[in-house]
Amino acid sequence: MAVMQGKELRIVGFLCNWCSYGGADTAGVGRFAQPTDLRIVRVPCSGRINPLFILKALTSGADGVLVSGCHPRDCHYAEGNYYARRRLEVMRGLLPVLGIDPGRFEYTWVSASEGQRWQHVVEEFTKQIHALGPIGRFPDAPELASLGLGAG
Amino acid sequence: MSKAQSAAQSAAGTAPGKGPGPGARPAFAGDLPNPYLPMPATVIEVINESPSIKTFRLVLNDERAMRDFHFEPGQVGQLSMFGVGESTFVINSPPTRKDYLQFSVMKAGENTAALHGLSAGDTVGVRAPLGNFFPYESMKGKDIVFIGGGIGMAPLRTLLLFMLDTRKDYGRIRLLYGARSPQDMAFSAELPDWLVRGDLETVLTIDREAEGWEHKVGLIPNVLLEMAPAPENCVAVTCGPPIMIKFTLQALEKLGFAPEQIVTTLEKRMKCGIGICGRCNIGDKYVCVDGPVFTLAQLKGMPNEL
Amino acid sequence: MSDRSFTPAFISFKALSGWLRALAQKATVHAPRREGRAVVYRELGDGQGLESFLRPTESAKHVLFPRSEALFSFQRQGEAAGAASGKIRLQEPEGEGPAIIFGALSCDARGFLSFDPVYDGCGTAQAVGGIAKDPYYLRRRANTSIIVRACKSALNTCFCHWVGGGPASTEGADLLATDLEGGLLLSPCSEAGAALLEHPDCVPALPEQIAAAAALHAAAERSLGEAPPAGELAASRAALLALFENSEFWQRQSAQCLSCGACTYLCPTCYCFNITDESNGIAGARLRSWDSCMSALFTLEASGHNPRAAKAARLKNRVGHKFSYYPAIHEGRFSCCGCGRCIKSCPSSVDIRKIVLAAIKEAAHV
Amino acid sequence: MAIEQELQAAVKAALPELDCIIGWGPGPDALRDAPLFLRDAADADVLRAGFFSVNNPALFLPEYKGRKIGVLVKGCDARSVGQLLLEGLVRREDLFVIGFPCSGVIDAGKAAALIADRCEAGELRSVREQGDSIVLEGPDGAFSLAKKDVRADKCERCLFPNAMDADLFVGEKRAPFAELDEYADLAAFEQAPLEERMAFWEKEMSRCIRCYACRDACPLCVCRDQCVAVARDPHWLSQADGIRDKLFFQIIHASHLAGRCTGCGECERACPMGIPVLLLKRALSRRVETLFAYRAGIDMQGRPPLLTFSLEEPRIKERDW
Amino acid sequence: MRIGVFICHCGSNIAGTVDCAGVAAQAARFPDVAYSTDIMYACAEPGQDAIIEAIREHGLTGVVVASCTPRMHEPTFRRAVERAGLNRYMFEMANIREHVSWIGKDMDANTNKAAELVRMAVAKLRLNRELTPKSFPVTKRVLVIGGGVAGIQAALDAADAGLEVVLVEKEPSIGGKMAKLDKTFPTVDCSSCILGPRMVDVAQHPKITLYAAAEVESVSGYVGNFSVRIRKKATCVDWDKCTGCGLCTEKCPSRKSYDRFNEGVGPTTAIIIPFPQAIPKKASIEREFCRQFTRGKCGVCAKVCPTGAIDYDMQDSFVEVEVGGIVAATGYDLMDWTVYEEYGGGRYPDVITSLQYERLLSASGPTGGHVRRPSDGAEPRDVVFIQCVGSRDPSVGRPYCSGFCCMYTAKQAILTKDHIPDSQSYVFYMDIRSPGKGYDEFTRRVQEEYQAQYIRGRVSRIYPSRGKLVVCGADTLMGTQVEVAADLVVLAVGGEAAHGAPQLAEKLRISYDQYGFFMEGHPKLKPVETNTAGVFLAGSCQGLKDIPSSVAQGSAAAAKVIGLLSRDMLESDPQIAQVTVSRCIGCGKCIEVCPFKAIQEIDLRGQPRAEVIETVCQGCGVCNATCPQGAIQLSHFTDNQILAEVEALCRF
Repeated sequence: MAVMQGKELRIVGFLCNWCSYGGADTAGVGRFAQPTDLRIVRVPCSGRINPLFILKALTSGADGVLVSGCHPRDCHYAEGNYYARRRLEVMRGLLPVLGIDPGRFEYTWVSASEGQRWQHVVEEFTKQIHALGPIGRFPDAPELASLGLGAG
Repeated sequence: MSKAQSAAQSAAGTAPGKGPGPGARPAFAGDLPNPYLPMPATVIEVINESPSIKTFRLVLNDERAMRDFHFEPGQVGQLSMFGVGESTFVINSPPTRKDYLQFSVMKAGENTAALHGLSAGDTVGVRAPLGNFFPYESMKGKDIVFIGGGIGMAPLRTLLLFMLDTRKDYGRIRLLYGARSPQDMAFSAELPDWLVRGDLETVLTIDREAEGWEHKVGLIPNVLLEMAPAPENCVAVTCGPPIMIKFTLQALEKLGFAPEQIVTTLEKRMKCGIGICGRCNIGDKYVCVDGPVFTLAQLKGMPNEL
Repeated sequence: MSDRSFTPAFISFKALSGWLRALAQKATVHAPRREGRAVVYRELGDGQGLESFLRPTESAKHVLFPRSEALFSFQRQGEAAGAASGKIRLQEPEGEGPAIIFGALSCDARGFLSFDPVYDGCGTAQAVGGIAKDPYYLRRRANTSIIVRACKSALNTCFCHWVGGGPASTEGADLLATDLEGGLLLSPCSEAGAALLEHPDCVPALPEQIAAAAALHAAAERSLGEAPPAGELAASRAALLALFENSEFWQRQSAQCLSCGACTYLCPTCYCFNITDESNGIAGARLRSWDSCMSALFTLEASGHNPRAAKAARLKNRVGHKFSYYPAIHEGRFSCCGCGRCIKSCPSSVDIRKIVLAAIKEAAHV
Repeated sequence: MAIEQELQAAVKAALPELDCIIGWGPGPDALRDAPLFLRDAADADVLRAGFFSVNNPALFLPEYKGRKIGVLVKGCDARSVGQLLLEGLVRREDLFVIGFPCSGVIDAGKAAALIADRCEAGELRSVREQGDSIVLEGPDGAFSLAKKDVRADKCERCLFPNAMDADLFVGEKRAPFAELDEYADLAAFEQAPLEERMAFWEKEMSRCIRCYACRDACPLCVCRDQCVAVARDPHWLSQADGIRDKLFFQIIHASHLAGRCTGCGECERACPMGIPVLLLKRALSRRVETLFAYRAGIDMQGRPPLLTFSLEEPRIKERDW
Repeated sequence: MRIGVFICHCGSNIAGTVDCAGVAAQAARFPDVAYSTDIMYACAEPGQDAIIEAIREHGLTGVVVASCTPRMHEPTFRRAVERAGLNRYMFEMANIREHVSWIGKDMDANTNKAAELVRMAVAKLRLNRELTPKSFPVTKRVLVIGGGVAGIQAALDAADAGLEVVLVEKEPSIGGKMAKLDKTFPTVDCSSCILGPRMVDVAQHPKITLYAAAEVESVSGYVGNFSVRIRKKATCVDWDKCTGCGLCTEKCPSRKSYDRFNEGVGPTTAIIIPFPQAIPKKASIEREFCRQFTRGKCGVCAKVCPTGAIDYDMQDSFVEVEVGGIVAATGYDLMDWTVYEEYGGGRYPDVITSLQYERLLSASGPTGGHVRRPSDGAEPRDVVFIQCVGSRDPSVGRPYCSGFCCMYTAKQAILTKDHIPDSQSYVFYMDIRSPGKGYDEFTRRVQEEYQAQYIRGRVSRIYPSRGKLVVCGADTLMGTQVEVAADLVVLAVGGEAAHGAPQLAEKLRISYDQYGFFMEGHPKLKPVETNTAGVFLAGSCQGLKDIPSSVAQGSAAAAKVIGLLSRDMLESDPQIAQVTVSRCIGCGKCIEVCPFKAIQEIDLRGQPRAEVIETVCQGCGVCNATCPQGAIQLSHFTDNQILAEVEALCRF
């Protein structure tokens, strides 16, 4: 969907259900005001996040992608975030070679109790993405782009 | 070049590779019908046949197209879920009953799963009719044995109902229909009628004993050998899963049926349905245009790649 | 086809780009260009760099048969536009304008002759629903002129002469260009080709230029190795059928095959395609895209059954199609133009010539 | 060449115990050998192993799982074998590995560019090795090229020219070529502005014909027929002819090889359109090396780093929010 | 598919900053949406009824509710759609309250964002599949970890309800912190008199198996079927033989051992029975003090033991138990107060903790209940109590209130007067927190009846001077500096999470907060549940609390377990991984990464393939992210579903 012109950029968040999604809820319950750019995709665990989702988002028109999971040791599934940490960290290495600013992707850990931390992360990351501006695009096939099925 | 011309040339034994010459190319008329364009249709009824099979009754949205729609028993159509894809199914209502077009769909892949999500009133696309059909003209005056397994009953239903609608043209008509279990039996609403009507002899069978089952228990080929239809002046029409077909053909040959007396319909992965896209071939035959109906005699003349 | 004979013209290399740019006013001109390690067809830019002969890595088939195209788009309409019960509008894409392929190889032009009968519906001749023609291909086919540039010499992967072609074959061509000193000899092969020469820089060719071209053609012909006798090669039709169940033979032939699609996608005669839908739930398109018979998914049925699950079966079908099944229903013509791209670009050096000859030999042996 | 003859003898000796031996034989044109599947002793006479033996025979091994086969390997091929073993995709007891010292292989594309003004590669009648040079027989006579000018880049970077873990090693082991910064090219590439890097891929991928030779030539692409490239569930890619989807396949390929790619370069060599697809994989290999000090196909004790984890990751510097 | 979309106003909670009707209008044009409306309170009965009615009226096959967080009402709405005849998984939520209306005031941006979240939910729902839970049998046994008062209560309640109970206590005796207390507030009744009988009940209950001096080593399995490995620490005494006669403790020559039970107030022997009412009443050797271990020879206890129970070679041993539910009741520990330099940092012997003071007050303590200060054994006259030591103090990372210090300090001031009638107590406090039943009256009594002097202010310094400790502080009510020359200073040291709590949390796969306290499922609605099914919390491990609250929570946790294990079969969550066998290549990567060993290799016509063990899979999806070809998919969170959400946002 098109972003609000001039107001927002497209930021996609992938949050684990148990910690970070709860942390974002806690931030909401606490009425911790945040920028409106972020859209959150709920996944059970940060370990569920195939790093390719991040690249899919970034090549489909997302200007930034934020991943958040349980703090190391706190994973609801014991180990998911450890795998996530490695995979996300490795995948970030692909961004510069593709010509995507690595600052467009960050990952962090926020627990269900850390509403304020979540607010801080969202503010910082949104600021960071606005500083980078809209992302460059790899062109889509004309047969899709002409139908509005292209990226962005 | 016309078909006649090319045939003539072929007969004259053109050297391999000698083509039509410089600059030659097929003609193009601007108003060429587009064979890839489905006709929008509306689902009027959905029948749950079994946990994995649903039957859909469709009406083409264009009234004239529906009225003029002509097909033969055994021909197939491609059902489109727009945005998902197309798959091929036999039109299993007979041409003699044209209130709707009926397709039975077994859930197997992406498109069939999407089709199973349809409710009455929903829109689908139809490209039909495609392929050849049962040689019912040459079956006139003969006895017919239908042998259907599982979802393979669908194409047989078309011909069966067609023959029942033109009953006087045929001799004795028998049906052997088998499924794994009573729940897997499609067209269950019609079975009581088939079992009692006087112009059809119906035998039902399931693979394994089940509670409340009053019919045969046993694999189709074995039950067929028990039934022992006489091959004289008889045509066997069979369709079902590959393993059943294999043993049914053996059983029929054992009973004395000649390959010319055995008719079956094949299934292949199809995309275009008009003999171009290249995937449904068995040797030089394309199941989508040269089939899906073949006699065993024809199959024996083709490479063994089913 | 016209019986009229055409007058060859000559264009100097200096004037070449101007002529092509003039042609580009009326049609989209595709011409070879070196990019990285490959030579690809691109839409004509400034027309420079075309003085020297380039052998394209890919065939020109994508001009008539794009790697992917929308067969139609669809749009759900009305109040509850999203609902499955909503009305749906289908729209066919608008056809492109005329096109010219400049610098095609003679084998490329002949490649389309394999497409023609299939896309013109000959394959559906027996179908009861009537002959189904492919309007997308046929529209472009009628709209496209092909300027063949004669090969100066053959590569060791070339075998056009096995299958009825040659370095300067005019089959399927509208215009034959031959590299001479200082320019190209342009010999029209069709009305459409002759029309392309209506340009002040296309001057009537001199007899010695025509003779020189003929000599070059002959030299190029000679640079091709010995072809097996035509009769022997025709035995492939029966041989491949005879070997259909010889799995050991096909396993040996396919051992080094990677099952990739380089051969089929570079091939000027491979015409198979896939149809897939893309959609956002409201609007979408049905796409026709190249597919390869070397892919296991090509024949995978929804039930999980796959008649050609093994790569040996797939290679057998590819070779069989080109040298047996296609000829059986298309007047004995092979679905191969001998361009050798499948050999030259095969990452694993599979050589279809060897396979066909081995099949003929093996079948004769049995 | 002496080594070749020794290898032919070794192959003949080993063949009776084996289903077949995978090596190299004459190819369809002079600049490359073709994979050769030896079944009879007679096949051994055409066996080749040298500067033109480019194909990585490790590619074929998983197909033969459960059958005892022999395989000739260069140093880089041996790394692929090692990684396949580590991942349990082939079994050591099924293999008879024959190693030999590799002094690099040709990059046919480099050679083609160097000889472009004389002839095309397909016009060469023959080519042979002569010390540090190769001698080529063209339509207009013979000429020679220095090996170092036509050697594949991966060979210049190679630190493991001698096949490791071979059951039989024929010939003298040799030292790697002068060491250089393995990732200097990548670092240089990343000096360009972001837009240029994006434009680079846009241009390169525009040639892609989606033949998937890159994938099918990769010895570690083990999904084979089940690749997501054309799958609908999961539906990662459309079949449309767009840069985005074509590039995304390369991203998928690179991601699936992260921590597994041995840098054999077959993906890039196989590409008929000459797209430099190895670069993406090397970007991830560099990352894996930096973060986990892990080299695929060398580190036979550890686990592929993305299939495991440690509680503390000393080399991962997480962002401090 | 026919989707119904319901945009909840949540009163003005959402409607205040989101144009709900506008979102509903937009949603009507989303794919497969057949019906769309806004609704005042979706979760209330009329709201749920409206959804059910719409499903029936419009033939809906899937429902999206845009309202609060799915962590709140997803189960509610799933039940609602189920009542209407849909599969409960044909439902999705868009969180437009916590993630939209509550965090921003821009109506346009919020409305747009809400619509996009609905669009995502619709995109996902279109790919939802009906899921059916599988049933599996449960083990009707419960593990209680921690034998403090909360654990004891939970164990007894569960056992009385007929469940088998395994109680694990790391100390040689149960009793926990409460066993160390002299009296309890606000009744000032004897702590061991009320706890003692409950401890005996534990020992004698036929349904309870007690493992003291034991710890949980590892936990595997899942709700209804946990496997627990318990480490029984080597006590060097064979408890089957030990009669608890105490002869060994009398004869032990090593008399300088640290007395853990008595908080180090006096020394003890190396072989101990922690206290006279210990359950089990068995001796154990503390190796770091035992001469047999420190010097290599002694053997006195072995010689005197009448039953030959001493075994110096004893090793830790393990038992495996199968349980259906787990109650964590691991209590708390005191924070290390010596970080406070102003209180002497631990250098002054007469600055002690409140728990040490309990032991001095206790008749069974090392001083026999006579209050004697540690430095010289003298009876103190002026006693200063300092509150909030390590509570409500962000500077030491303890910003929270420990909750019980105000009350026990008041109790200790009363007891001081009872023990030493001519004594004077001074209490430095920040605020008096006494919200419990009878609590505030109690704190008044200590000031009014017992003349304890309450000084509102912080102590800035303590220094010794002529046999006394001079306590300097501010009286913030009077606005003056105060100096008290004290004989004894008692610090009301705050509690912290029990040492080792995070490690246990990791074994139990439950969350803990930044201080190490275990996270409850919901702060209000699930105070004893955790986010891991089958694991419950009781007592201070969840957050500091006093005895009545701990007991109440112990009972509550027991009730939850009893409820859980009252069923013969449990239903497994069907949101688990599924293998498409035809696409699996048997590479085994999923098996390697599964944290639960929930995937096994099977043989399919000679080829290896992966198979998910349905009841073991917990649905994390690590396998899904690992499988290169995506042959293993996490139901309800498939690749295609997540891709659909991403594409709905980014592409369409």
